[in-house]
Amino acid sequence: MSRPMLLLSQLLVAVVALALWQFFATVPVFGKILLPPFFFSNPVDVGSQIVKWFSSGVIWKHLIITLWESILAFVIGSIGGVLVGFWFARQPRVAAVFDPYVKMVNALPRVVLAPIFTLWLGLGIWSKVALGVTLVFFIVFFNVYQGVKEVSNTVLDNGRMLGMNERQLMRHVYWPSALSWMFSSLHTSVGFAVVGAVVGEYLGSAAGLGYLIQQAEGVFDVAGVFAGMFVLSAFVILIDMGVTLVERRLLVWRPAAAEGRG
Amino acid sequence: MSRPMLLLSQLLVAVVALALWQFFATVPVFGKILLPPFFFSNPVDVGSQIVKWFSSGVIWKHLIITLWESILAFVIGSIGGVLVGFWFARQPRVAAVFDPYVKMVNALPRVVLAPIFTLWLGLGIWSKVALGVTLVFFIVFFNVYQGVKEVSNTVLDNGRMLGMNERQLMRHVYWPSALSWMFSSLHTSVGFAVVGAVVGEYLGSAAGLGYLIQQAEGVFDVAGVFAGMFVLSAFVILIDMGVTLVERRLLVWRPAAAEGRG
Amino acid sequence: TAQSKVTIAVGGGACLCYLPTVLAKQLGEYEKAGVAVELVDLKGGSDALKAVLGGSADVVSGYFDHCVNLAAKKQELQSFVIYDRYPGLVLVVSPSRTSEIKSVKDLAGKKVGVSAPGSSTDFFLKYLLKKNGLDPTSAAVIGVGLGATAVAAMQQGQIDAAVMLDPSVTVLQGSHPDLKILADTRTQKDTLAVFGGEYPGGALYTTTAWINSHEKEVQALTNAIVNTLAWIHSHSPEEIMAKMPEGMVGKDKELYLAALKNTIPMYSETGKMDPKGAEAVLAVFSEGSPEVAKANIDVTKTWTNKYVEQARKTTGTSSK
Amino acid sequence: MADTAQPMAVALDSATVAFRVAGDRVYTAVEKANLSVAHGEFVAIVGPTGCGKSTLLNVAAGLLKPAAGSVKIFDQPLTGSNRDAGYLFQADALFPWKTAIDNVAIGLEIKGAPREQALQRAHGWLTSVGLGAFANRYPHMLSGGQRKRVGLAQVLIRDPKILLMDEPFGPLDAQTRQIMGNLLLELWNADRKAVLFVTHDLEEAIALADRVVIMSAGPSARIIGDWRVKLPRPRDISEVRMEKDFHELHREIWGVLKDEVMKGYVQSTQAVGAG
Amino acid sequence: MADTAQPMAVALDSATVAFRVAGDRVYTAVEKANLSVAHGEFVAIVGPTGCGKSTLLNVAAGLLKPAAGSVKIFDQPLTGSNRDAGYLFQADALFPWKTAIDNVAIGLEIKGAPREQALQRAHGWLTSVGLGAFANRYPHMLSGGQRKRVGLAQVLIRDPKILLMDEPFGPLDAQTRQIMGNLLLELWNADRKAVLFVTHDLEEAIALADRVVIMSAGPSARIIGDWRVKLPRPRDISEVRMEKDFHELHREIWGVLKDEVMKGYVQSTQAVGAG
Ligand SMILES: Nc1ncnc2c1ncn2[C@@H]1O[C@H](COP(=O)(O)OP(=O)(O)OP(=O)(O)O)[C@@H](O)[C@H]1O
Ligand SMILES: Nc1ncnc2c1ncn2[C@@H]1O[C@H](COP(=O)(O)OP(=O)(O)OP(=O)(O)O)[C@@H](O)[C@H]1O
Ligand SMILES: [Mg+2]
Ligand SMILES: [Mg+2]
Repeated sequence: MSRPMLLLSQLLVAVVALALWQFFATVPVFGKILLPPFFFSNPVDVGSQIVKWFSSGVIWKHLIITLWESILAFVIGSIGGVLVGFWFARQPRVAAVFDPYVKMVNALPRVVLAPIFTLWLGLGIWSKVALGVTLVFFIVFFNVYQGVKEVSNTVLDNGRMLGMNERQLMRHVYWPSALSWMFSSLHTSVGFAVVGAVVGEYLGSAAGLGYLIQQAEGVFDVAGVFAGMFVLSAFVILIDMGVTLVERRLLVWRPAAAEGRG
Repeated sequence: MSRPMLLLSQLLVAVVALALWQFFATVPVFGKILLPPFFFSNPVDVGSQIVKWFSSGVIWKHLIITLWESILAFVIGSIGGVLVGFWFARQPRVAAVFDPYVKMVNALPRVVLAPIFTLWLGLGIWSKVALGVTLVFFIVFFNVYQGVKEVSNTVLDNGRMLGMNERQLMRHVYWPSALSWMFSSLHTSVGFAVVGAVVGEYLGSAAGLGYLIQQAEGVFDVAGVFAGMFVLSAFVILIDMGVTLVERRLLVWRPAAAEGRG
Repeated sequence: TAQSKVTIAVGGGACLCYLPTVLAKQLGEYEKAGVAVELVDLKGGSDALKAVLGGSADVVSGYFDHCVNLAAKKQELQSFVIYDRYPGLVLVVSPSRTSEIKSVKDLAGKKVGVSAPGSSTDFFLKYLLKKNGLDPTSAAVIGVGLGATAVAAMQQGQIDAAVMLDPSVTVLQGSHPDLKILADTRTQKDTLAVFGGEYPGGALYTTTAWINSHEKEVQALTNAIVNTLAWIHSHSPEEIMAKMPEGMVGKDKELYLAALKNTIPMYSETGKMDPKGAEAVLAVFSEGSPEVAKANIDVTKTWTNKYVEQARKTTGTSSK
Repeated sequence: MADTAQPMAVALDSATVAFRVAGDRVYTAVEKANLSVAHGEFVAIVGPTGCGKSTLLNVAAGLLKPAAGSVKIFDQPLTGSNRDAGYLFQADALFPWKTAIDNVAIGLEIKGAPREQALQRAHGWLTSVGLGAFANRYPHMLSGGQRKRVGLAQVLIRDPKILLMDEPFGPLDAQTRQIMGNLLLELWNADRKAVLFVTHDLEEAIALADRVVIMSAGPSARIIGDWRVKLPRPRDISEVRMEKDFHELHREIWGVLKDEVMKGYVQSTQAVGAG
Repeated sequence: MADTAQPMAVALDSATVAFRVAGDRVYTAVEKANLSVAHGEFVAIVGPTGCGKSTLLNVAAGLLKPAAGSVKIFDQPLTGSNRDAGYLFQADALFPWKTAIDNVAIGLEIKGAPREQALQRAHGWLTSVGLGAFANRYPHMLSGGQRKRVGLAQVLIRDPKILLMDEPFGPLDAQTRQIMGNLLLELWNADRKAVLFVTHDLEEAIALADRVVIMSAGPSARIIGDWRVKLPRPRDISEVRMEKDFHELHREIWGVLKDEVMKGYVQSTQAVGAG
């Protein structure tokens, strides 16, 4: 599919979705409004809320804080996940011993931990970053851990026979081989970084999109809630495009997908 | 490492961690208690709370509800993730068009969606399951999607030349090839399924561990909160062991990790 | 003079019960009194309290009952200005159960929503049940939060009744004008009927240690709130709404105004604690929590009117 | 070259294959190749390494689309993968998650054969390629030559009308090579398939094939020779090498080939735009 | 067999290698193999497919621990991977994420050579194996034979004291094989390495090696023959085949080998406990 075609189709999907939303939120079907406006608002209201935010400029302050938190959570969580993932994969004993504990920690409801983060990190951005990190870290960690273990035995043996020490194996064999695993987890965790930041703000803050959403929710302003979530999602796409760019650059060596061949 | 050795080391880690916790929660270091009991309780209290729950039997009702929600969320979310992941990977056009939307949805803070789930699914277990599903689904989806795309071109070509149709390719080539990707995501998402269920209960429910935790939190009973989280985590290990069993069974064909060879 | 900076943790800024804290900021009362205040919104009163105990905020703007509750946990907290003289808790019957549930007694064996198990709403319910001769555990308690989840659960009849706060109550009343209300502590009548006196709701409180070491700031905050309360009672609801930040009012201005009108009587005129109210709080919590009942709490230590009295002297506020 | 009255099993008509290498540069691997294999004909392709033999097979298999020229299979233009062909790849292409016997049986199972029967016939085939005792091994537990033979059985069990084989006997010892070669000839004799057979062993090519096609060195490799092998059928591979005609033909082809390889070696070292 | 006064580069002393196959069953691939390669000696291993040649090389490389017996490298027991050896694997083992030239240069970079210099020398090596123009290709853009040659350059550039080569010239045409063979001999002449060379081409083995070792068919393969090749050095591979001694030796070894392969074929089909 050509690039303009693709953009057109994407636009079409958006338009159809919005139209359906508007329809079901305003026109009763079988005497019942399927998406009651009290819970779903409607695209027009949400859109005008977004326009108002941007035209008045109030959104920027909040948006920048949330983006900054998300990016920090994403970067710190990913780096942590990659490092620990590599470490575990290369130290099978450590991994075996700590394996159940990692899984236990991953199952802790982060919402409950919020007061502890506030205690340690205050009410500023860092407690939100921490919340995001606890989500991103595990997603990246599990994938990198598995990715490193998936290295082809022959290629690994070749590295060994070429005289690579552990550090060089890491750089020339494990790292490039685990890259596609890593990037897959990064695509997942971009979203989770944002979720972490917003939920953190939602639980306690003075600014940020989560704060806006919470305020809107408090006065049953559903349009405001949805507007906040939309703005958020749109920016996730931007961060994700950045990840994709890096991915393309680092994975030039891959054969094109099989699709392109038949 | 032999099995008893491993168990011993794991036990040791637990004992050391608990001892440190007990120490820092009771003995002041440089005139300050590092883990203030109001926020961290201490292992002895938490332990006795757990014992009380189990000996009185009150925990079972809550535990079973939460486990059931988690398992449902895990199963539904994983199946959904696998199916959509496969579908996207095999329909590159669909994938290209919907890609940004999937990423947008993944960035929605689930906590904010809770009222909608309540509206649609009521206050019973299904709204919690839904929350868990929205976490599990994306983790599994992104990995399966990538996993299917990672199939070796040669093996895929061989499948084609052997006359496999799309369905057979799926079953004999894509599926087994994407399995290790899938299992990696399952290990991550077991934890998230539980988190989803507990957070759902936390936002509105009549029973479950999340309810217990919230109740404890309401009366500032930190020991209760931690006890709830511990019980939770312990059960996650059990579910994860189940996943590992299935994984071992399905991936018998893999060469042993390179570790075993040097 | 250099302004000192104070962080106030609000236990859910959107609740109308906390309006004076926000309004004071909008009116510039804090600056006038000589403190720079940052308001931080937390999900609920107990989170706000934890933020203060953990040292990341200085003062809680939240329900006074936590001071009593935590006294049982050996945490010394003290309120220094009360801005809600009634708690504003409303026991509402689900629209679909109006015919079945006529009084609190009918709640036995029913599903009743509270904001969260263990919260103030939960204790309020238990107290009401007990007062009406029922076992406090005879109704099944379901946590539904305070916002849209609670409204959805009520509208769909998933719960039979709920303890709610404004603006949720007004929202329900908007779509169900004949909404059955069993107890409405936004009003003086019901509050007196239920508790036998004024019952403190929202207050500024913090640790005794902080109060003792920051007398100047405490006084300034008290002055600001007392002045704001005076301002509220000398202005119309429309004027108050016009001062509130747009985000907090939301798009549905009529709803907000209606809820505000329902709530205004609940704001204190003086900022003073009614000692009987404090006793009532202890009574309510002793009912629901054996731990509180056993703790031998000296409730007079959990509040002080010293600063309010000082404020009234210095600012010579006109309200009576 | 081959007479066109009969439908050709495979017919490449001035097929050009180009690969996109770094950036916009394009490497033309094969240029204007004309190659046709009649029904029941056994054609061997020999050429210097990297000239484009596998590329031609990929084109005939429908896995690679030529940049120019046409591909016809039994007079039908080829779209998608070639359903009439069985392809033994040069690289390892077994399913790593299937045991040897499952790898072989899959070809039948796909066609809907009952599993029991497929397994039974697969076992017969494994025995034919000398691996009856290795039926339950996963590919990573087999040696290079064993894997290749499993691949051979996998292709042959489907009994395709066209056989594309890329160095099928490469990693086998000389003796096993002959056994496998005779097996292939036997099959082919019984039920004349069209075979396109890539090998580096010119003797093997002559011993097996009806025609030997020689390719020039790349880039832009062309087909530079096409010899008909007039040795009598049925042949036994080890015996046919003793015949005089065999040696004459060998010397003739070898003369062309040797020069070509030397040229290729020099060329590929200097070729502009190859990298 | 080889004299033991001098330190042996590689010495396997009754090495037995067993693999765990399904469940508890064990497949003994090689049994009590005694094999030693003196410093500067060129030893070729020939044997039926699946007999255990790659397995022996893996043992000498330290990638596989024998179940019994000892492995000594320059009189030192081998632990971990063999740091003195360069190993050209039978399977494709290039780093797919590195271009051809990076794949070759890495051997020097690991030792700490500056990148510039490593690239320059790598380019020289690529040219020697006839791939100077393919320096910037990733492995998946190369043909089978081209990949093998990149692998060859990757091993040779490190100038290891021991060379382990598993069918290094398998996917190459006859002519390129000779060029590569001569290249190898040249290097080996200049700076006598110990070479352990697996091939299926007996002629190649005799033409290159000082000693030709024959293995029996598996399971429990043993070394059943060890011939010294007394042809004069330096040799040119194509010319040495003309000599009379060459043909005599070839016939002698072939006689042994042929029987062994036939035996192996029958055995492997019936072997109990192999699968
Ligand atoms: N994907 C690709 N991208 C770029 N060039 C390619 C690609 N695949 C093959 N080539 C080039 O095309 C030419 C022909 O490759 P092919 O694999 O057909 O050679 P071959 O004749 O099979 O060689 P060999 O005998 O070594 O297997 C080679 O020079 C190779 O480098
Ligand atoms: N991982 C393994 N598990 C079980 N058996 C194995 C394993 N690796 C090799 N074998 C068996 O050991 C025997 C020797 O294998 P090896 O790869 O050494 O053979 P080879 O002589 O190199 O054969 P070829 O010439 O085909 O490459 C074979 O029968 C093979 O099936
Ligand atoms: Mg090829
Ligand atoms: Mg081998």
